[in-house]
Amino acid sequence: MMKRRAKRISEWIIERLIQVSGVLGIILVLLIFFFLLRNSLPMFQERSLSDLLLGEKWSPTHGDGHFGMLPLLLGSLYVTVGALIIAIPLALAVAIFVAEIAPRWMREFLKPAIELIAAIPSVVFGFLGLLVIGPWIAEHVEAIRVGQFAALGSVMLAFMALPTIVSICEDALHNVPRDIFNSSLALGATRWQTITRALLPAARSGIIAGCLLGLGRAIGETMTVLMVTGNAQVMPQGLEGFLKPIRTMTATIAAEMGETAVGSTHFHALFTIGLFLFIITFAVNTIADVIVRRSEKDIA
Amino acid sequence: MSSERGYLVDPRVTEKVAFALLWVAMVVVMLPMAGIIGYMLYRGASSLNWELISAADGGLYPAIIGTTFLVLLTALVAAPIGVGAAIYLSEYARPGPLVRLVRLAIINLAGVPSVVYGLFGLAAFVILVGWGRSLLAGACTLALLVLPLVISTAEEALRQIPKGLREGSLALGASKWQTIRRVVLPNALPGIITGLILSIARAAGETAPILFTVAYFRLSDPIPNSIFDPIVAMPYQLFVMATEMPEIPDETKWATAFVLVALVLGLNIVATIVRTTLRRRRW
Amino acid sequence: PPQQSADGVIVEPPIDDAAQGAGASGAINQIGSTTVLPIAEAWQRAFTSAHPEIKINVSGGGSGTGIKSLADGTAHIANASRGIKDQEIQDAQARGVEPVEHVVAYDGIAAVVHPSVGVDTLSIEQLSDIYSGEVTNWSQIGGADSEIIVVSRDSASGTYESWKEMVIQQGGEAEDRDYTPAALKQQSNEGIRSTVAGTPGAIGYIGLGYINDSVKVLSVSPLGGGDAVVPSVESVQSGDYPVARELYMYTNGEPTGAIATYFEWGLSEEGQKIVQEAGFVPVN
Amino acid sequence: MQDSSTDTAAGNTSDSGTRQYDEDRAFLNAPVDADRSAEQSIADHAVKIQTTDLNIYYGDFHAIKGINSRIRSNEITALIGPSGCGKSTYLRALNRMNDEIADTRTEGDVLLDGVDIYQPGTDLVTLRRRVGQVFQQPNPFPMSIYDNVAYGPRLQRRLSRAEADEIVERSLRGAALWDEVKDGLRKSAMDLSGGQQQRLCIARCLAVDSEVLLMDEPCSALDPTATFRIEELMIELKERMAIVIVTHNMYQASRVSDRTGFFLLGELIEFDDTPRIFEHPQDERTDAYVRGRFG
Amino acid sequence: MQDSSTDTAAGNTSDSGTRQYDEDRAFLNAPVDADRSAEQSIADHAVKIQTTDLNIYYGDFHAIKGINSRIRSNEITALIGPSGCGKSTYLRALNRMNDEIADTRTEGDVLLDGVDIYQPGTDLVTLRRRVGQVFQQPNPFPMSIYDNVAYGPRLQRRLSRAEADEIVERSLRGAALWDEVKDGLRKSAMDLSGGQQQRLCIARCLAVDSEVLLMDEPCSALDPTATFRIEELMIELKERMAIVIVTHNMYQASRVSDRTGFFLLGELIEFDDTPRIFEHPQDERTDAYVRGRFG
Ligand SMILES: Nc1ncnc2c1ncn2[C@@H]1O[C@H](COP(=O)(O)OP(=O)(O)OP(=O)(O)O)[C@@H](O)[C@H]1O
Ligand SMILES: Nc1ncnc2c1ncn2[C@@H]1O[C@H](COP(=O)(O)OP(=O)(O)OP(=O)(O)O)[C@@H](O)[C@H]1O
Ligand SMILES: [Mg+2]
Ligand SMILES: [Mg+2]
Repeated sequence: MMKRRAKRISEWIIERLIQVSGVLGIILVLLIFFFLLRNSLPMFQERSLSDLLLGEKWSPTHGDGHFGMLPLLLGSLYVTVGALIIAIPLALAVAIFVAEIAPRWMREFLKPAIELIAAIPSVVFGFLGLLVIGPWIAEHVEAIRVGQFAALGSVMLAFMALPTIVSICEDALHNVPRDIFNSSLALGATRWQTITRALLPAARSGIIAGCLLGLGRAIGETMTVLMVTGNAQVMPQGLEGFLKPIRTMTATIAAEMGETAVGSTHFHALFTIGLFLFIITFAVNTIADVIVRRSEKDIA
Repeated sequence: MSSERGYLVDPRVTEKVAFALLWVAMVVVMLPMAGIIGYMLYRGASSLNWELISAADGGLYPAIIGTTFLVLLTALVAAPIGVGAAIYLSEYARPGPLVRLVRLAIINLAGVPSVVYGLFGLAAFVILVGWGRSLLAGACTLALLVLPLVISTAEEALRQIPKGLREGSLALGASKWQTIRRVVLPNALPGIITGLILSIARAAGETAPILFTVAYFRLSDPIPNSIFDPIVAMPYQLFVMATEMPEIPDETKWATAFVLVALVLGLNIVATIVRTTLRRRRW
Repeated sequence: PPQQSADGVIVEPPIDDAAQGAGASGAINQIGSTTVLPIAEAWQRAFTSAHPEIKINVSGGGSGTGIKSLADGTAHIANASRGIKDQEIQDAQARGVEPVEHVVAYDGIAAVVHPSVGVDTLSIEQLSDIYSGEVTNWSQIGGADSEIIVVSRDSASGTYESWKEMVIQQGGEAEDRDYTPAALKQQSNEGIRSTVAGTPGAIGYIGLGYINDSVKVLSVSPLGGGDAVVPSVESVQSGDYPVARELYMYTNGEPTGAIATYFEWGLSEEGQKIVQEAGFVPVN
Repeated sequence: MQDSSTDTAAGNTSDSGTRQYDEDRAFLNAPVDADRSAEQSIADHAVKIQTTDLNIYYGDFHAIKGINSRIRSNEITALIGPSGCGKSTYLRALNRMNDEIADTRTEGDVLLDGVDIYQPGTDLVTLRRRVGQVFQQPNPFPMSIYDNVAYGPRLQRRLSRAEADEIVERSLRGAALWDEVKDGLRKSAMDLSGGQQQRLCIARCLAVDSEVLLMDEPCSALDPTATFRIEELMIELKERMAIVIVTHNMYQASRVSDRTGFFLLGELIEFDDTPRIFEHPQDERTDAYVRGRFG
Repeated sequence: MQDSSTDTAAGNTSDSGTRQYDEDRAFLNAPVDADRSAEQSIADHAVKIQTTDLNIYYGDFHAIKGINSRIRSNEITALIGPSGCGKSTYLRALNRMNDEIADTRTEGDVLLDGVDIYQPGTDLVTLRRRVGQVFQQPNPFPMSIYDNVAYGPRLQRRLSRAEADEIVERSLRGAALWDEVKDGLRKSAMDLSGGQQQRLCIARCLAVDSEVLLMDEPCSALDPTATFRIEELMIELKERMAIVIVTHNMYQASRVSDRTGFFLLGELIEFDDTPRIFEHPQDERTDAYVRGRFG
């Protein structure tokens, strides 16, 4: 009797622990947010939000420090948009290829191969960009004098985001009921017509979600951009900006955190960048999740 | 009659062109990818020799040791929490706003940039808790980073266990926890382990989160004596070599990159094999 | 005697009298400037082979990281290529740490350009113009018509600060001047050297020890005019070369025990010889 | 555009339809069966599809075993048989939808208007336009009702607005769905009820003027009312096409079909006029099956 | 350990079983039904389970509608009815397995030996040990045969080797599986045939001495021989427990059961002695269903 009661109590404890770890996810998100906020609040006391977001000069150690984050925001935007412009069409093409066109043996090889690419550490991409690709481009392309520029970051990021987008889009295509594919064929559509007119519309939400998650991945990527984009905190100008060095938010944190004194304005400024990054990716991921959920409902 | 076909090009021709373009896209993606990875493997493998690996000073040995300790401790921290959360989600949680919120949180955790994890680890573990740059601080930071991965793979493994087994156990008078411990968990173990291997691979390759929390460049004694020691980690080593260290020969850099990639890809391949061989079980 | 370390673990220091000798594992953690890193590394190698009982861990990360780690007790020695800031001293003192400065070497910072640049000599003022973005074409200062590509260290380095103070702000003459935002940022001397070497029209600055044939070294004339001086160990030691600075290591209070032994050795002839081999200028 | 169009639409279809077929057949790399039009004008119940020694394999599994059969125009042919006997496989052989399943092998001939659809070079696109299929689960595309119906014709050519309107209305009327949806053509097809979705799928087939309609258990997901509507529809539609329906519901088979085929383990045991199959089957296995289900 | 144990085992079970129950009932927060043992000794066919106005909802869906029924000891009760009528739901209400499904709501009473199992504080573990269940798909745990059988008892207490051996043998004999598996008790249960697996699942229930055995279409996955073995077994087992079986097979229901309940759309239309249900049903719906299936 006693033994049984002891067992009950230990079970009760275990089940409580499981519940706690279940909701730990929520707690963690809040904790991260809290720590970022706590460490960036002093920044907001010193500078107004518009100074931070719209200021065009980032030079934390000059005088009182200039903490305009616009160049960094634009830097992230350039690199990310560039990456998506490259990655999305290619990823869609690859997803369609893998889902509908590749012969079976090839599909069975391609899917894991693409997943493996996703596993390669970003520092390795940065290493390759810095040591091999960048110098090669600077040497062979007339318009580019320094092998560290925004578009190189975009290309590297595109390849890194590609697997994420491919695998989600491929799933989305794959989850479209086979009947829809077949009934389109039965109406006399070619396979390509079926893909573009029936399959893609049906998989639309999944595809959009995949692109959003790719976007999240690209914005948050750190080591690669730190190593290959040259890190000049300029305001990028027009299309030419892609061929010039640029500095992203993530790279700024990684490069400068080592220099700052704990508790200095600069330290808080870097946390503020982290806070903005967190908010941006939170929004992107939440939207993507809502869309995925809607697409699951659509298909069901 | 031909006017009835309002399309300039026969759809069959369009199809051929489109498919050809898809093949081209495929090649455009895969070829440079394969090329550059191949080049790296070639450079790395040809630079690699036993001396380079085993040398405590200037070799890869400290980084290999450090990364090993780091990822093992990471898995140790992440596993109970992650598996616990997965058990909660698959066995206890009833659908509702709370679960919805938990899932949203996990999805967002998966999307938080790794450098932000680094900031969090710096603020929370290094400074606030006062662990300093240490194995423990780094492992905790990485554990948070891989937590969503552990949770989702473990949950998937748990969901693969047929409902019939749970009901069979419950109908024999097992409590919920007994059912989980004796029937569900043992059978989900391979899937859970797969997830842990993938998490280890991920943790092994991450640089940004350990930048401020654990990594050192050169240690007299690469084997940490306690979890409060700093360690040398391979991705950080590679980063420093590429950007900060002048005199290190290219061979060492390539070899480091090679070992890192081989380690990460190797773990992934092992995980895939574990998953595919163990998935073929009959219930 | 047993000692309570920051994390509350009782540890037995490996060396007698090591009042502030070590972390939990009994090793000396040394962290900070990447400029000082080669010295620290070379010292570590030589010193630990002579004193195998003393463990030293060395890492880069930047001057700020080093001082921060000293303040929070996780490093015993902070390497810095710039002087400690007031804010940092306050922060350390608030945590009961009293930073003590040790000059371990001198360093000359050389301006280097791509070999194709037709300019051999620049004044501090001219360098200042270039780095603050006033001058953007070599033709403006007597070179060929070619855009100047400015390369600098990243702001996580003491060298970045030193160059700004001594060159861009002309030692205080032009306090409001700052780096042009267009400057390419590199994580290391080597990064600057290879970027400059590979980019026609580029200019950068690197420590004396990093000079090699791939780049052209400029002679620099001091503020207010005077003869241009080629950077070298001698010209730095003699004080003729205008862009030179001290390299520091900081400890918590006056060093004792193992750390004292380490400094004694490092500042001895043997240690300073290693400094010179690493491409820096010895203090004596 | 008004009510009268139901009749004219039906009239139009069979006229223009015939012309259309001849043209399309040019895509089948085979000589046109010269006799056909003469033949068709003589007998309403001309053979539309004929299979000779049809064998189908899934890998090693022999699913369809030497089937000889004739499907006639203007008739409804019902296929019955226990689960797994090969009804769906046979049906899909008639418009080569089996090609979409990896690892299938088909032997023997399937003649559509006398031309073998399995000969190399056959254009699947044209074939499937002529032999339409309605699936077991209603499967509208996730787009508007209008776009669903216009989908097929638009595959061929760019439609003017007026043309598309006309086709959509005609097809929806033909599928007895027009009155229910005419006020919400832009609504998503996913919001229709099951029965409405199934009729929409039929309308989709009508819009491409197919000559044969294959229906694989089209009513299994539907309630009795919806089933009844679709049975009515089939009887209406057979005036202008051949219909083949797979069903598990004996009542349905006996209600709507003119001829019935009984499949067992991949063989076509008996294929005859519906009343004979249900009242005086020749084969005892047919007898057992048909009785078992009737009770 | 030898042959003789079949008899003794059966004897033991009912003895020690009774004692065990009293103890366990302490966990049901309810007064022990004082009359029970007296009652049981008088009437072999005592009411074991009684439901009063049982209503079950899946969310908004009303799956079980006001069912009043009695399940008696030492009888086999068969539940029949068309698919989706609520048989499984009713069955699962008897050991509260519905609790495992999110979003269910149960109203009304279910009395087990006179005690309401739905009253708050009821101990599910004890309840389910008393009311065992065998599922449609045999679901042995992926462990050895031996461990499968010992699983239930081991949940309660640590068994000595000898005890475990004894329970395993007794249960396997009880489930008529002993002879087939006695030489390979350490083999994985997954390697048994479907029929053997199903009997193993029954043995698992016997090992925990359950008083009621719920079987939800236990033979639907089995071939005729295995089905026959299990029917034999049920008839043997009813000597010491109440058995409730859901089946789609009318022959099976009429062969093995003493009483039969006919469900339709969540209602219990008729519940009577089996011969009456199949020969003279009172309700015409029962009649139609029973005849339809017999043919
Ligand atoms: N893709 C496939 N691969 C392998 N075997 C298949 C495949 N599809 C069907 N079969 C097998 O071929 C046989 C005939 O299948 P088919 O779908 O034609 O049966 P059916 O008569 O339509 O049955 P139902 O009434 O259940 O729909 C079955 O035994 C089935 O198991
Ligand atoms: N988890 C559930 N959620 C919602 N509705 C359910 C659930 N399980 C069953 N139902 C519904 O409750 C009704 C009764 O289901 P139940 O499983 O009891 O039927 P059954 O008589 O056992 O049928 P079968 O003979 O097919 O097993 C059905 O209409 C079913 O759709
Ligand atoms: Mg079928
Ligand atoms: Mg059921």
